[in-house]
Amino acid sequence: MAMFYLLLLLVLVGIVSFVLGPIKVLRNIIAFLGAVTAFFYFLTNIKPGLIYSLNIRVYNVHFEAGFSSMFFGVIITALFIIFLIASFHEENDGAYYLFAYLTLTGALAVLFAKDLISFFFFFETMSLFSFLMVLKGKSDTSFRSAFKYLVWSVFGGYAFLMGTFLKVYYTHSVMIGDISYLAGGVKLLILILLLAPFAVKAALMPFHLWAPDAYKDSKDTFTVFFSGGLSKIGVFGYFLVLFKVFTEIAVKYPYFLKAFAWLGAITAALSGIYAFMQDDAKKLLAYSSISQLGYVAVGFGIYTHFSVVAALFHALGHAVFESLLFLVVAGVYYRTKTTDLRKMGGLIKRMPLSFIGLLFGIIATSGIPPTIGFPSKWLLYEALILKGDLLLTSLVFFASITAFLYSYKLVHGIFLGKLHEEHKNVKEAPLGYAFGTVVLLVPLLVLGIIPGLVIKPIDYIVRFYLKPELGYNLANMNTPLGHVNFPVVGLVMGLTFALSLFIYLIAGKSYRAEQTDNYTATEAIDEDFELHYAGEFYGFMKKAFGRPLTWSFEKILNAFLKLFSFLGEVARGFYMGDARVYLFYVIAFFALLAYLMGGKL
Amino acid sequence: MVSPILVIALSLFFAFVIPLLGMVSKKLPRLVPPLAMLVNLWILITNIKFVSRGAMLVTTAGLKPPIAINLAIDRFSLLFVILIQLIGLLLSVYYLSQDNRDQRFYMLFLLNILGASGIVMTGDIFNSFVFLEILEISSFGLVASKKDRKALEGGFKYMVIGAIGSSLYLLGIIVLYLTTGSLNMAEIAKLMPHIPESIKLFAALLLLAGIGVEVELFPLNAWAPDAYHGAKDEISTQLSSIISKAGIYLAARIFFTIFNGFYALKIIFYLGVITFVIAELAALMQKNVKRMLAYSSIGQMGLLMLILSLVAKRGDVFVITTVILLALNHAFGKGLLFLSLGALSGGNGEYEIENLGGNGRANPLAGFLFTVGALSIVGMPFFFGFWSKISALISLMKTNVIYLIALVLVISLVEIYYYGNVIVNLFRGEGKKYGISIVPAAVMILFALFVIVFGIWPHPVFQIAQSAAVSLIERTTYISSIIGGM
Amino acid sequence: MKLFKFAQSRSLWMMHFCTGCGAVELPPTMTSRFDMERFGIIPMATPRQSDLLLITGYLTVKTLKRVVRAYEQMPTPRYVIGFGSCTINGGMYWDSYNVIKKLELYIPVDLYINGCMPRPEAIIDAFLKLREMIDKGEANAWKKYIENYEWYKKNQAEVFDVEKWSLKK
Amino acid sequence: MSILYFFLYLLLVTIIGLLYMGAARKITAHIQNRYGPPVYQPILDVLKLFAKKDTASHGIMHSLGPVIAYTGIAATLLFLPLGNHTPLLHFNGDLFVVLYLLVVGPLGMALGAGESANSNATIGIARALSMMLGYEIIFFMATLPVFYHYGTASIYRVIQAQGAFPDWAAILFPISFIAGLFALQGLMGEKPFELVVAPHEIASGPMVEYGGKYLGLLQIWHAVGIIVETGLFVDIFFGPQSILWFFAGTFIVFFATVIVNAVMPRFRIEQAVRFYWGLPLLLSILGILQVYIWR
Repeated sequence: MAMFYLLLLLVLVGIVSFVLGPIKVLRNIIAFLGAVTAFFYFLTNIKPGLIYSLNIRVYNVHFEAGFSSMFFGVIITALFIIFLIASFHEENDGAYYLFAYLTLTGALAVLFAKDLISFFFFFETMSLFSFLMVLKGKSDTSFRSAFKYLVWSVFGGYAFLMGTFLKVYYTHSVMIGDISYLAGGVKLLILILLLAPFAVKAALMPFHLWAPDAYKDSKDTFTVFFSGGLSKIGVFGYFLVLFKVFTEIAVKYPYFLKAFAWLGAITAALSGIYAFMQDDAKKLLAYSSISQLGYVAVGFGIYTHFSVVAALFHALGHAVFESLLFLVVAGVYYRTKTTDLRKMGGLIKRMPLSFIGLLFGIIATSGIPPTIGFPSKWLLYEALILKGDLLLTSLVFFASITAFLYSYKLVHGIFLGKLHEEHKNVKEAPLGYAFGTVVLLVPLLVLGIIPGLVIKPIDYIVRFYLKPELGYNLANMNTPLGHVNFPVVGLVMGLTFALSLFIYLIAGKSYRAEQTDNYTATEAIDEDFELHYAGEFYGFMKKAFGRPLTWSFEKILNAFLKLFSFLGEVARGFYMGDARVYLFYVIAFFALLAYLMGGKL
Repeated sequence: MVSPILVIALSLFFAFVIPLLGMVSKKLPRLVPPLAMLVNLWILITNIKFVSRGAMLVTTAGLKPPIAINLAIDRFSLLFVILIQLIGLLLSVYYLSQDNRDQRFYMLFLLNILGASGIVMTGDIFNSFVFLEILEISSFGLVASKKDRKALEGGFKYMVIGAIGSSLYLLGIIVLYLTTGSLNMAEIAKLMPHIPESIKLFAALLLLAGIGVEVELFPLNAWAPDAYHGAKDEISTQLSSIISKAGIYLAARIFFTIFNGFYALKIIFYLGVITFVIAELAALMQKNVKRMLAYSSIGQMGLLMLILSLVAKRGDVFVITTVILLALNHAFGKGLLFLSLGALSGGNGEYEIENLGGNGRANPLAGFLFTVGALSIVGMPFFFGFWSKISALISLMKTNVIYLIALVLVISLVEIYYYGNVIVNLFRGEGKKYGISIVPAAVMILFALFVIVFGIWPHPVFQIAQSAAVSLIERTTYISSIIGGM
Repeated sequence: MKLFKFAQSRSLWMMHFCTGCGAVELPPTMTSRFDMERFGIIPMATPRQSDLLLITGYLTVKTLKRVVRAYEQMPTPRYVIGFGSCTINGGMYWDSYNVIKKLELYIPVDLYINGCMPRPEAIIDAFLKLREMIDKGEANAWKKYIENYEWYKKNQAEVFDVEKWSLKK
Repeated sequence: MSILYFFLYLLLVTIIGLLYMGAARKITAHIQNRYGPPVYQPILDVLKLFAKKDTASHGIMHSLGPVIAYTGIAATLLFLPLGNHTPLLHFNGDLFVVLYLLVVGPLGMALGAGESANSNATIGIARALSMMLGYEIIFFMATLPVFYHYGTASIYRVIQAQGAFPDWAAILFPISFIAGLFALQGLMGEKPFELVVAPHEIASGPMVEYGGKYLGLLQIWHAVGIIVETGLFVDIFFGPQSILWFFAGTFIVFFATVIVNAVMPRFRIEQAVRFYWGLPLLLSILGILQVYIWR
């Protein structure tokens, strides 16, 4: 019952804040309280193994809370609160919050759904309302991207539905259950069909085409939840399908898993490259988000105990640092009204807190200790080498190098470099954003230094399905290959930092130089001189990559669209609007029937 | 009890009263149709409890069938006739708001509803032909009533093809009469086993021609786009929500009750698939929203017919229930779409997408209603369309045509594509603002309410549809209840 | 402290400001024939990194301001060597209308190398002299610049727009 | 106590690294038929730099950049076994810890150089990061077969698993070894890959705005960097060595890079990256195939 109450509560809060639309303050308070209540209700009342089935006469909706749904549910709900608090600074109407709440409802319901039909129902709900959220985005292009997003996610949903019907047809059960005992290749078909929507949600190539635009054009604060939270549904789906629906995949289709891992690695690498080619902060982050989710796919593809642990941990990490980055960029946009890296720069002096947030965000994105990004990367590499797929390992490593490139481009474009004239007197991002930044910084560092805190629950999720190999306690992690003591790593870094700081302090003093006091071949420059090097940042890499950079999945998609429009033209050809031709149709119709039935007449 | 025959009689009476009232005052005629519908609905609703499992027999001229003409009303037909009258009522209320129509229009409208209800209620196959004629001729008039080039063109095409169709339909009836010597559906159905295959087939095809025009089956539906496009928005609503529903009923009645799931249904199956695919693909390429809606409703009818034809494979209650659900969703959703499109385009014939750009933002209510209708038609959750589409897929699965599920889903994606495109364009940029008066708004909201309320709580509709379906499936009961034991 | 002084004198990073023809004498000084790197002297790319400003040749109005800017960008302690007679009295351009005759008026100079051109031996000799001066603690021209800042600015102001070209500290 | 040990250790390695730099200058000078500076010259430079009175700083990040850089390399050093000699922490981290800590240095310098709004600095950083796409991946791929072969990711265990001279990883995996040498040249930032600090082109790139103590910190960062990078290479490929032989090994490797550096011109950046994606990549892939065949 608790789950049903939770969903009901969310829907009601959404409706109330819709009704209170014009009364801003009251609406915001209600919305905020609703989210917080939901969060704590979730934490307190919903326990793993909770079962509830809602009979709407026509159909029985089955709910079940598992460890995985708990894990992802907490992430999603927490991120929702952060998004909500920040979003109060924007100009939003009541409908915006209604849609937001219904999106969250759909997402949580998907986590709880126990049978495929209601899973589909809630998945479609989530897609529909998040589509409306994107539709209410900030720019005029948001319509186009929202449309793209809708079509893609509905495509995924329908693929899922097809898979559902196939499963029901062959196993005579609509519940989420094993299909691996089925004979023949149909189970592979079902597997792929069931995976499709999650590949779309987690933006696995080639299903990622909607993501950059949708992330870019949705409202900045919503992107925090959109990229950090909703993509987790995709990860949850991977887990669901690979472990609950197709239990014996490692035995039956190891090559499918291999392909899946490779797909993930390619996603990580390619979108990493696309990321550092972008000049728009949000688009860059969108690609980086896709790239990070690629690692998750790799983790699932390897399908060993600690690779999956790594994948889930990385999903959590992605939720933390990607949301942090998007939140900071949202705050910057709120102040400077631009996300174009070429138009910003030098904001570190104006928005120090945001800078710190972004700094740690990118450190985690690049997987550098002691942040949350490191343990998952470490585990993933161990798993890869143990699996022995060295080329895949190298590809993943390549992807993680691209992370350095786009991370630095981001931080430099926004915060470093020369401060622009028009940004001379921007202020620090407002309270809502600052709150989110600080809150997200805590797990980012704590879980980076003491990952054991969440490794334990994640291990509970995984060890039920896979033979536990990973040895861990609060501080250490042991794999057959190696061992890391994360607190020590953090400690050493702190220690050496103290040392170098000491050297720095005892050495001679320094003075603060103006930005115009700069080595420009001893040329005197004035304030508005353009020193900021941000456009074409990695321009020379275009030359390095050459033609392959211009290849894209868009072209394949466009070919499909062309095919369909051709068919459409053909179909329209029948209705050319001439009555005589229509008469001819009727006669031809009868001629045909007479011919076909000729034998019988 | 009040005899349902009055439904027909009263409608006729009201239709002839209209011109007289027209002499008295210009305002009066438009009050008549709502009144008539109300009375009819009251009559029908009083009759609901008398319609038990079999068919309720209403004889005329005091003679028993098979000799006499009679109405045979079972739950199935009752459902349809109530649906028709209800939408008729809503539309006639809609007409209240707009004057500058001459009284003949209201006559035609009444006759149209009369024809539809007649088709649904009659138990006599020749009568069904008569009512079909009434229906079609009045529809030609209605379509052409806009009196501009497009409307006349559409009306003309409809008339040409409709005339051919109905004459073939008559031919089919004659064939059946020659072989069975009876015009009573039940009687014919009873004698069906004794008719030689070839004759059966011949008759079935001829009848199919007549019905195919109404239900917009592929080669016979060429009139539809022009007619829908040319006609006024509310007339398009009428075409899609009333006339095609009568066609559906007739198809079910004739091919299931009379021909007993005869394999001519296989032809309908293929035609349905072809219609579905071609129409939806044609809609994909449409830049003109109203034509797009026309194609989409053809496609929906195709889906309906192919689901209906599945009865041949397996006389299943669920399949018929699905047919009814789809019909309801189409009636309300598509009607809503046409009406709100009218509101969005401000009555003037600007249906091009770029002309409509931003109108949804300019007139929020109409935009919202259009969105609701579209989402229901494409079968999004929380709308009635979801349930009808899911049950369509389920009935496809039950009848072991899995590959069709894939087809239907792909085509649904196409639907999402073009409807989504329209919706997105409606809310993009700044558009022209048109006022919308209270009455049409109320009517549209009623349409929308049906879609949303039963989308969230579909159970009652399911129950009704099921009971109706049961009474169609049990054809022996139907026959015996009309002409006693067999 | 002594050690630091030793280090300062032994490692001079040079920024040679090649205004005039004098620059042609530096390549032989750096390369294998004379090899000034023996004395720990290497050319540097930016004034930030260098200790020693080498003014090779005559200065015009146009170049002087840049020299001053470069000089002010160098971290202290910093040394200046005037190279060739042009820096002393304008040399062969003594009567030109836009050549700076006396470098001292604008930036403090630790020592001059006489001649036109001075040979590489002379340059290296100058370096060694500078090294001695640093050891003895005599090379304090940079302190002079800080003490009589206004006076230097005044002289510079007669030649170019000080506001635009000098740095604010 | 152990903290003091760390500091001395760090100091020692820093000085050795500086001496390596001096040696490099000496070697280069001799190749160019000069005497060159005394070997201890870099130490004097560093002392001088730290003695500078007032150096320009463009803000907090600009000042902290070199500090973070030195932090990163020092932390790396503490996790890296020097041949048989193992610091206290070697067992707490393995290859990936070292690899990721190695990145902290460049990142810190990049952040610092970035804040000085100098295009030259930023261009240098952009080059440095792009170069990583070249050599870093090659270095990784070259070392992978070794770790895979000995079935561990811990550098210490890889060292111990190798034996005396004949069964060094360098002998077992010659192809990977060569690829690793290619990568090392870029890792050390020597010519022909000296694109980051290209004094004649972008005025010593990231260091353009750094003088005085900042430059000093960057100098000792580079000094320790030499030891760490060559040391990592020697550890992985030359197996267990006594501390002296270890330094001998590092010096030999370093010597090779210096000689190449002395006689080479410089690539353009995209040429450099493309070079790495050519022959070295092929070699490292061959090395991986080799270890597969061995299994």
